[in-house]
Amino acid sequence: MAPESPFIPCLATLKMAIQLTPDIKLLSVELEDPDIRASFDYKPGQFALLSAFGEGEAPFGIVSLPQQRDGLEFAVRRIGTVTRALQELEPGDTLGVRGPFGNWFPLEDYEGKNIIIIGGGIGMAPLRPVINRILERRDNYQELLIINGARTPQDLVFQSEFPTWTKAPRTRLELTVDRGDEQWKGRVALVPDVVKELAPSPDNAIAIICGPPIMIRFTLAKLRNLGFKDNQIVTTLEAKMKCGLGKCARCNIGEKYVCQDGPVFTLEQISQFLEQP
Amino acid sequence: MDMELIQQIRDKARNLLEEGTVEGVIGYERASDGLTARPFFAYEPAAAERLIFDETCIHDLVKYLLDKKGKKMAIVVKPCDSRAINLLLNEEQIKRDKVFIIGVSCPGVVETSWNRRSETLQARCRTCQLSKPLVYDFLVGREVARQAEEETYSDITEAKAIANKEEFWLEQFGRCIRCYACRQVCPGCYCPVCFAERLEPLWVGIRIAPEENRVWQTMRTFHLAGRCIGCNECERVCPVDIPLSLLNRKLEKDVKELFAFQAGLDPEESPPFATFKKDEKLEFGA
Amino acid sequence: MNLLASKDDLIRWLDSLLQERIVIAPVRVQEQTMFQPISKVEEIAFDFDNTTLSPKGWFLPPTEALFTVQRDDGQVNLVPALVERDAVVFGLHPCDARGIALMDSSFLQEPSDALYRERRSRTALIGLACRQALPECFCTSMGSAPDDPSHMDILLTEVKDGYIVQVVTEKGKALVPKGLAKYKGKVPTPPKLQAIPTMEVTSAMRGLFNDPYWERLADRCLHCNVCAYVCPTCYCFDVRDYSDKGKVERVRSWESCQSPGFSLTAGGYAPRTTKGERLRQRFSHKFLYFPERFRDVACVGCGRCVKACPVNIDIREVISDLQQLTEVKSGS
Amino acid sequence: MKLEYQPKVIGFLCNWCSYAGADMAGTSRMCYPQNIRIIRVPCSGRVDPLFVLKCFQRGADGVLISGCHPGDCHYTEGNYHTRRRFALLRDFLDYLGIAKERLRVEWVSASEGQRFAEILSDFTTELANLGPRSKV
Repeated sequence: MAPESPFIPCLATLKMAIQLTPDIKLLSVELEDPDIRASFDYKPGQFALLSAFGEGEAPFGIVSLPQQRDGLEFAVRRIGTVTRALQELEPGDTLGVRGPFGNWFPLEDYEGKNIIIIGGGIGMAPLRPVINRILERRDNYQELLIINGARTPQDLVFQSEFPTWTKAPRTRLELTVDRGDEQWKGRVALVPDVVKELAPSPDNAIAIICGPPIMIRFTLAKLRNLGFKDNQIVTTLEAKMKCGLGKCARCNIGEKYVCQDGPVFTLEQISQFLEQP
Repeated sequence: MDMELIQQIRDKARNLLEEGTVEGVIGYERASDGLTARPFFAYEPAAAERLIFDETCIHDLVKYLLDKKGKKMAIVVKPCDSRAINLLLNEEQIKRDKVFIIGVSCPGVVETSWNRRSETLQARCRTCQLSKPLVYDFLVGREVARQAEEETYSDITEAKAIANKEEFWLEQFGRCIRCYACRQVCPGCYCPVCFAERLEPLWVGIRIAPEENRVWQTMRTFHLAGRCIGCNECERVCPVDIPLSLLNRKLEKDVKELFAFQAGLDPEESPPFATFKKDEKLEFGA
Repeated sequence: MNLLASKDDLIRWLDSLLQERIVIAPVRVQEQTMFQPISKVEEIAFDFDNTTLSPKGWFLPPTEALFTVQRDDGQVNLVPALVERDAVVFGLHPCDARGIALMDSSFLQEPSDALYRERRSRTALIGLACRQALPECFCTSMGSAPDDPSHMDILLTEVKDGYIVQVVTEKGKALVPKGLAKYKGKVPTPPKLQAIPTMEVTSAMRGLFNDPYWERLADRCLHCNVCAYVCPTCYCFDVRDYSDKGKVERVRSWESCQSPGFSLTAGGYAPRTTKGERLRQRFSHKFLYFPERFRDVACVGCGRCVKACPVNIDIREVISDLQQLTEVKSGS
Repeated sequence: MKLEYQPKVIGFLCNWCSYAGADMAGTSRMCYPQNIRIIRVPCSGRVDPLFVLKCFQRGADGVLISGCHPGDCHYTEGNYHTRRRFALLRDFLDYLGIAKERLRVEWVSASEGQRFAEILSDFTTELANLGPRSKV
């Protein structure tokens, strides 16, 4: 008898793949089973495990908005064997989806607050549905400051959405790159330095950060200097994981499992166990 | 236990730590069974009193120097272990001036396991020719005249005569659980990323299965061809008793015969795969 | 009510079990005793102290396929792995059974691990009370005992005339052969074990998370995976796809937190880079993370890691070190 | 030559000599067994013993490593290393139960198309005589 295994992914079809940056593709994925598709409830911040059959499985944040069920979107950066195989899929090809897993950004709790969103590189991906959800309900929030950094201008993700973001009321988008090029007229600075320079006020504010560990580390320090309390700083963490079910026991930050208790944490929840503070 | 020898080690270790000549001393202390020995790191002069040396000090401590690169360390070294020092010096993994070697002339160590010490001298000790370490800064113990047995490699001859060798070895490798203790303990295994952990391409699959294990064990041994210094720590730490010495010693024997080379005897002489002779006659073709 | 099975009864019993089920039992391999599926009762080593590996490998095998990927005309079909036969694990000790119960906490927690659950429900545990306590044993300090029938289906205790058969569960009851005599004699006193203090190990662990103790302890640690693989409660695993000649499987294998690649992400970030951090992870999981989730400390006191560690990292010593350091810290 | 059992051979041929030699055998329309899969490598010294192990693990019956004659290496000395490495590996594999006849190391220059064809015929015959590798 075949037991119903939580390890068996739902089959899905790649609908569309858009090259966002030289190494990041936005995959639009449709679950094959219409019933599962209709019941696939997720919230900004949750993730799923994508399978490229023959290569393996890896976790990715769902970057579309929850109402979008026929085209789940994932931003995949080519970094290893699984991501390469996912990027090589052609529209119409089959892949596997397990999820949604993990917790989400409690955006309702942030209503009435100033929101500062700080993303670096592919770290902007899980923040995209946060931004878009806030813009959908723009009146419920105060000021929105988005700091988006990348290595080079080419590496900035979701560029096609920048005009919408900047046009939204009380919304400011600050772009920065580590290395500019001839066309780049914008800022050339590291994300933590931009945070320091813009010095957002901690009053009635929530800072949401995602990016490479080194960026997170230094940005946390700057935010703390600005007076942000650990419960005002929210991050979404990446960890190697193999099951998404709290069983393979490797994605832990202290006693918290990223796959089940996370990936969204306030700094207060994890600072005790931050292995590289 | 030779208390005089132990006192010499303790005194030296304490002096080195007190003078600040070294940051730490790597030696042996009594294990939790009260019977055998285990590696010990002394950082404070007072900790030197915990150092011991006897015939249960089987571990090759030289591997630990790789974790302490850049720090000046003292280390207790048996004659056999000194070959590992030479190997790592030759391969520029350690710097001579960063290591203070407390050499011990050793009458041989016995077979031990946790809570068990036998009277039987380890096989490698029976054929050991070294009466004192090949390299040291300070020598303790009385230099003993060795009455070494002749190395005949009779175990290798026997293994060669096994009727179905593939079956025999797959059965042995079938027990391997890929705990990698053999690699972790080996002073010659220090690649930053072991081929067994390379993912692109995935050379050794994660299947813990005889065929995959064979790739692992064969390549592990082969990477040590002409580099294995015969400490036999891999076989000792194997939790499932795979006769790894039959692999290492086979290559040791062949390297001796083909290239007249033994690893770790001379820090200046490179292992056979790092060099060649243009006109050598090897088994296939000219 | 206890029954008595003579040695011959037991052999006939095992023989009949072998007709209908897979029987996993201790077998002598070289100088080790290992749990292996047997084909004949004669293969069983009845006189053993402790097996090298725990019987966890039957429920969480070193390697197993989770499913196979089949492709027909571009149509992908995922075929789940099956558990085909009922089984009996014979000869496990009480500490081993407790190890399985601790693994249950994680694997049977919803969403439960299907293969594990299936194997677990189709396997009966016929245990053997310990004849003697080994110097490395400390099960009584970890919630078990040499004669503890908990988590077993049947517990056997060796006596002069054979084995006392203690039926623990309904599952066990169904397996007991008919016609066994009632046992009216005395149940032998279990061997005595030295108790180690285990008070407050969880809070001690929490308080010493950033203590230099871990780097010092890790000095001599080789970072092999021996302790994790011999441990009855270590259950971390790796999952990867394996393809050979067109056949694609998703494979799960044991893995240990001591290996450097354990939590290394594709992007090159590893949360635990030093030896001390990795070693601390092992003990934190056992003494802190596991109890936070599932109440119990993830150690059964079988002593396998104590015996197998090539450099004598003795978990009992770690426990007492943690307590001493905590006392020093709190200034008492 | 018609054999009932067709051994699978993987050939690692160096770019500068042996691959050209094999090419020459082909363009000169010499007959040689077709059961070889050729992998072109920059130098026979590039062949990691791991490649050979992997071939055998994945079901090859024989492995041929072929490079420039000693002294003629495009990179001056690559094949001297090849020679040492595989002299040791052949016997080691034999010791582990993979007959040494299943691993061949040959030197074939770009002009030796005939020699390449002969080596391959000979190797294939030898492997056919050995029979398929036992499935243990």
